[in-house]
Amino acid sequence: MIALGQFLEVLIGGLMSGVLYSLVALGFVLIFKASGVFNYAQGAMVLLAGLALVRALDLLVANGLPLWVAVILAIGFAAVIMAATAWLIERFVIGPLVNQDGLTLFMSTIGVTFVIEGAAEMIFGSDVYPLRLFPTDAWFLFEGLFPGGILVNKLDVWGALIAGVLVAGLAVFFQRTKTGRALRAVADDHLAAHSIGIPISWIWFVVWLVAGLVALVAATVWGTKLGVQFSITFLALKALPVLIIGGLTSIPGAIVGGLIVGAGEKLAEVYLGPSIGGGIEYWFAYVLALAVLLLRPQGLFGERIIERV
Amino acid sequence: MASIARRLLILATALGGAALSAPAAAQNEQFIPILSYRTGPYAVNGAPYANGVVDYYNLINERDGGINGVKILIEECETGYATDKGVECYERLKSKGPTGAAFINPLSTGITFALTEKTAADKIPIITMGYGRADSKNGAVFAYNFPLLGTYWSAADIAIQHVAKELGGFDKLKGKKISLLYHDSPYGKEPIPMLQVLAQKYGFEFTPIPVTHPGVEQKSQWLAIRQHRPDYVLVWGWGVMNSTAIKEAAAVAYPRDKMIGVWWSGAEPDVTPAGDQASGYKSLMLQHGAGKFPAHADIEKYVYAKGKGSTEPGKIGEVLYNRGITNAMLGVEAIRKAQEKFGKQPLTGEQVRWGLENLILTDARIKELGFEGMLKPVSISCSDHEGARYGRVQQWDGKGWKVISDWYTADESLIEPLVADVSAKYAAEKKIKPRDCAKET
Amino acid sequence: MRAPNANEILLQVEGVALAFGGVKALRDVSFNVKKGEIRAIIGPNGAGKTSMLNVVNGFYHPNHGAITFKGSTRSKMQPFEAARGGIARTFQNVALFKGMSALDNIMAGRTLKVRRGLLWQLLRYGPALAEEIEHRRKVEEIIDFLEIETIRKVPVGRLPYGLQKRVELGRALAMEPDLLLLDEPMAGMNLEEKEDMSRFIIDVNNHYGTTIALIEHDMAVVMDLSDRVAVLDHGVKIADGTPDEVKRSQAVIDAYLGVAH
Amino acid sequence: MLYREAGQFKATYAEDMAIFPIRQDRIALAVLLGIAFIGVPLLATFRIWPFGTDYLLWAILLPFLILALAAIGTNILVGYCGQISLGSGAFMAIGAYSAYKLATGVHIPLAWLGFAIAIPPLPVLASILLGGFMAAGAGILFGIPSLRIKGLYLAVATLAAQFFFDWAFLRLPWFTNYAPSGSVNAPELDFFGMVVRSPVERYLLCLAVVTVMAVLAKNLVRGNLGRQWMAIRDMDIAAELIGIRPLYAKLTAFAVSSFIIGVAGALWAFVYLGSWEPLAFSIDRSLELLFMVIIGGLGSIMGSFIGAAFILIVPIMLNVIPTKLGLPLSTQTITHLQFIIFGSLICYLLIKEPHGFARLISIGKEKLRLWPFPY
Repeated sequence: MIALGQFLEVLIGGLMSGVLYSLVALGFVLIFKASGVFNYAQGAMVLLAGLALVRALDLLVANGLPLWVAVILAIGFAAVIMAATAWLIERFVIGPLVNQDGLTLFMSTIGVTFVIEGAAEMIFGSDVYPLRLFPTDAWFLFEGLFPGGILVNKLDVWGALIAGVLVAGLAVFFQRTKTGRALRAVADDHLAAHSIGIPISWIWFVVWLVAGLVALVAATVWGTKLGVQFSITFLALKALPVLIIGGLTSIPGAIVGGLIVGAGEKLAEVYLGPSIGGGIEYWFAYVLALAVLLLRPQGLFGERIIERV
Repeated sequence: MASIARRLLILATALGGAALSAPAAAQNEQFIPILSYRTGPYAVNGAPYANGVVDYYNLINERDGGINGVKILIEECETGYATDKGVECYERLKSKGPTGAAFINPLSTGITFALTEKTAADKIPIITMGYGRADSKNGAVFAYNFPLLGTYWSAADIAIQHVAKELGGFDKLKGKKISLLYHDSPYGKEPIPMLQVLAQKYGFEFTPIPVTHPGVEQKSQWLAIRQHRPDYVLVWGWGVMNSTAIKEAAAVAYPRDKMIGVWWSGAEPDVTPAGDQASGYKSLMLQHGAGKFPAHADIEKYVYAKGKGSTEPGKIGEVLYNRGITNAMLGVEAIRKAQEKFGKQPLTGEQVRWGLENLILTDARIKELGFEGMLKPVSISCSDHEGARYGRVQQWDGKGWKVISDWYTADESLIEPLVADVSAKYAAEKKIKPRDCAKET
Repeated sequence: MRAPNANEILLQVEGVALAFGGVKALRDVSFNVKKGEIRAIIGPNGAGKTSMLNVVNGFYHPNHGAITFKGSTRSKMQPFEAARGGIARTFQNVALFKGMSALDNIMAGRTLKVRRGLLWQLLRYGPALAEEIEHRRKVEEIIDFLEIETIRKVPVGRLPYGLQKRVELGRALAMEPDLLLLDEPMAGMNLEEKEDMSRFIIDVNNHYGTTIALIEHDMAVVMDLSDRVAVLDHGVKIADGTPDEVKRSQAVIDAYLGVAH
Repeated sequence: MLYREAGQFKATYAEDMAIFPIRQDRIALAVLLGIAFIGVPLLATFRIWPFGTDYLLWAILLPFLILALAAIGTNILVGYCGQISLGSGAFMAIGAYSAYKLATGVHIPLAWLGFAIAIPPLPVLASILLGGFMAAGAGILFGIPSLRIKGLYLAVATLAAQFFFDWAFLRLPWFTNYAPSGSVNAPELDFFGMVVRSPVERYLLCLAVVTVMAVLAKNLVRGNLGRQWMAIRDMDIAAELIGIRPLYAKLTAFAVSSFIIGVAGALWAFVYLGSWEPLAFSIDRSLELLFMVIIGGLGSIMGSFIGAAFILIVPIMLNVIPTKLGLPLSTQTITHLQFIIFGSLICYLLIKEPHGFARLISIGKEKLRLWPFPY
């Protein structure tokens, strides 16, 4: 019974942290889906959004505003910063690079990563800034059934809820709004988007903006978890296997991929780790991704790659 | 190939090539490079430390006009805690100033490992106060390494001493479970051999738990800890890893007062992100803790009042800031000592090395320097490059660090055999003939 | 060499069927190619011509049927095995290596003839260099033959379409194939280019004695060129014979005029 | 000297196939090699400007040479064969740790078989080369997925290699000869009795290795194998139809690339760092190498050198210049600025010339050939 309780605890914890990775992976998927850009800068965008949010929040609270007003204003400020970032990236990097191959675009986003990291830290500071938007303690469930109960972190639950709302919101955006539909059109064919009368640069701006807002949402959760600081950028590397397992173009895939990676790596670390030295979760997620790719080269939910002559 | 180069060199001298080399600048300045990291994942901890170092050198220049009239010239180089950039910085700065670098202080165990051989070849001492390679305590083999005030082996021993005291005696350690949560790098791995020795001696069960750099993801480690239920968790973290460890501990309801961090896991940036959850968390002290002492008053008067301070005045007296000024002070005193022998002029690294190896700071001298209460006496010698191995334990009460223990002294009888063993291996590998410390003066 | 050897069959396609999901691209198609002839397969768009070529050189695996090439029968194989067997081809939409020069593209066609392995190529000395020069000499012959001397060092991505088609033909010739498959060699060309290409095809057949099977959409071009013509429509062979016979076939006329079946 | 090829006729194919068919290029190369092999060591030995200190040799030229070699390896895989790899750092690590194990003696106890594999310590040169072969083996293993996985999916899949080997060398004490800290020391660089110690000697050693391997790599890429790789890169289906086996072409590319990267890794560890830990070969190194080949020029050996120089030197310059100019900026600001400028520079270069410096140079040469006439 203890063993089962512990297993469930690790499994639930893993699934939950997987969803937190999905929050970052979602931003990747949005951009890749619409513009074929593999955006390495997503992690840096989370840092930027988090810094903008927490610095504005601290400033407003220090000036005596009630917390809820300050939070709303600070989120608004961070959203504006993300919009400006999206505009700059579209205008000066992705726009001029249209029609280049995927590798060039990918490398350009690494360039963007450097710029964002440097600028964000220069403007907002490079200290660690605590953010407390959500509770971070834990529930202990089924204490009668399992000794010690099953631990579930409240922040994880919040993260999962937010991810659910986010995915639902994105679904509505893509299905119901004109811009959303245009985004889907552009994903299939750049010329088609032209023909429905929406400028491609506007569409890309919107995509980067939406990805920036997703980064902001991720920043609220991850900022609460870690404190807003440089290390948040490392999340990009944790999100990659999630992305690959789910498929680069699938929003539900990002969530399912997150669940698989989270549960897989935590279970591996706790049950396999001690016998081979521990610290295996980093590569385990990638090996998992590699295994999935060998079975389905386009990821679980990705669009099938068809070859023609 | 060596002989060819040497022959060419002789030829060069014969041809009067020496005349071509630039004449040594006659400036009366002692150059000290500062390898720091104010950006990247570890900036949070690197910056306050560097601020302390810079402020103390400025204090010496502003208050005393230098060390016996020899002005200190500093240049900072950003390493980002990356080994290759550290090496580049070292190469860039090692021969600056009229006499080259007085010593180097990399603030990274990884860079220390990479530079150990180079600094010995360049005859520049490498000061690693409270970090670096533990075996370099043995000055006979590591002539240029100075792991001042405490190595990780000393730290491990002190931590176990404190655990024993809390439990009520060394005999109570038997059968207890002690885990080490460590940064998976040379830094985090250093204490392991010592803890294994201690585990064997006292009969506790020791479990090392690695955390992958930079340490943002520790859920599985803490779930494992929750299931394993160790009596104590030692934390050997740096940067974001420390605060994340405390938060995850809170999440799994592991008592914070059963966690003991090393002295690099016990500063303000390690606890403040965790807020109230950090209350009760303990850490070792590299002798000093937080707080202001007479030296700080001088810094505020001579440096900050003139607008030359490098941080916000509110951060003066934080743990890592204090470590920075302590580190800078030891360097300055070593130069002062060396000046006694080599004259009041800019000195070479080799000369400063002599100063370090013969540095003795008595209580009286420490008081004179304004460090009374921060530091116990230091006495460095050829066979002991550590100079002192004292430590205390402090606890975070939610607002500040409180010293909760008396002074501990690391047990040399345990550490010495390990030092002798590992440093002998290094000497054999590198074909170094250990000096005979009896003949050194 | 223009007279085909009526007795020797180089390629025999027997009852081949191919389906993608529910779409039947080929239904029970049989035909043969005799050694030394120019054989055409024609048909309107979507008749299954390209699929037929893809089956022959192993890119598609047929659901039914067998292919006999140079006496050995098989139902499927990998493309490079077909190449090794002596089948070369060109593509409807030129499939050159865009980042390489015309010369390198054609030199790449010599891959199967290269004997010296990695270590020799690494040294590029003695026998390895001699071999490389020998291949270069062969390739230069082809370049002369196709009259593309002036563009040999130009990256093919920068060449006009007509020249790209020629380079592609050169690459196929460099393989010294027994059977050369040409997929719409004249598609998208103007009249002059078409005439040039026709001349090259006949010259190849004459000069190297290469057996050629070509697909064309445009009937007129093919009729002057080929010895025998097979006609596909909706994946079924509806006629086969000399150009004159085919021209008179009612089924062919219906297919091309679009009469409902 | 005018840059003209008029009057330079090639009588044989061999002449036309030379690496530098134009005489002026050959002269320039000879001058460059002369400076590198004779000029630099002389200046450094006599400590003449700019070699008054070891800085230029130790901190610029040595890492430049080794990283250029690793960039050549990366370029063979990414630039010539079109297989995007983010695992170059791992293959450097394999080269380094294999060489270390071989140079210090290998002992694998196979208790259940009743015997042990024991290899006595090998000479340094043999260790370095065998380190390359071990990397090549690992490259082949991790190259197998490339037969099924393509493009950016493959790139992420290669990260599996990166993170796995990062972990293995950190966690499995056998690789580090049970060093307590996990940091290992290079053996003495003894080459047939000559011990390489000083910066000049280290520089010459690396220069020799890099020159030889660059020439060999150039031979491969302009030979048939190179054409096979490029064919796979440009259109893998068409390549198959002219008889190129994707399995052979891709795996040779992985093997050759990993061999070169492995040797570079061994040099990086033995000659440059002297003492290292897995962090020296992290994902950052992989990205850095990828930048070098893209900025330098995909599919260009010379581009690898230019890219390496650019990526290595520009950040250092950005860091040093403000200090030299005496700008009143804090170290922190300088570093942040360095990030911003470097990132912008990369984006700018990618936009201006997505094919890298190599293409810029060839365009420049074409213009120079016609100069002073516009066309």
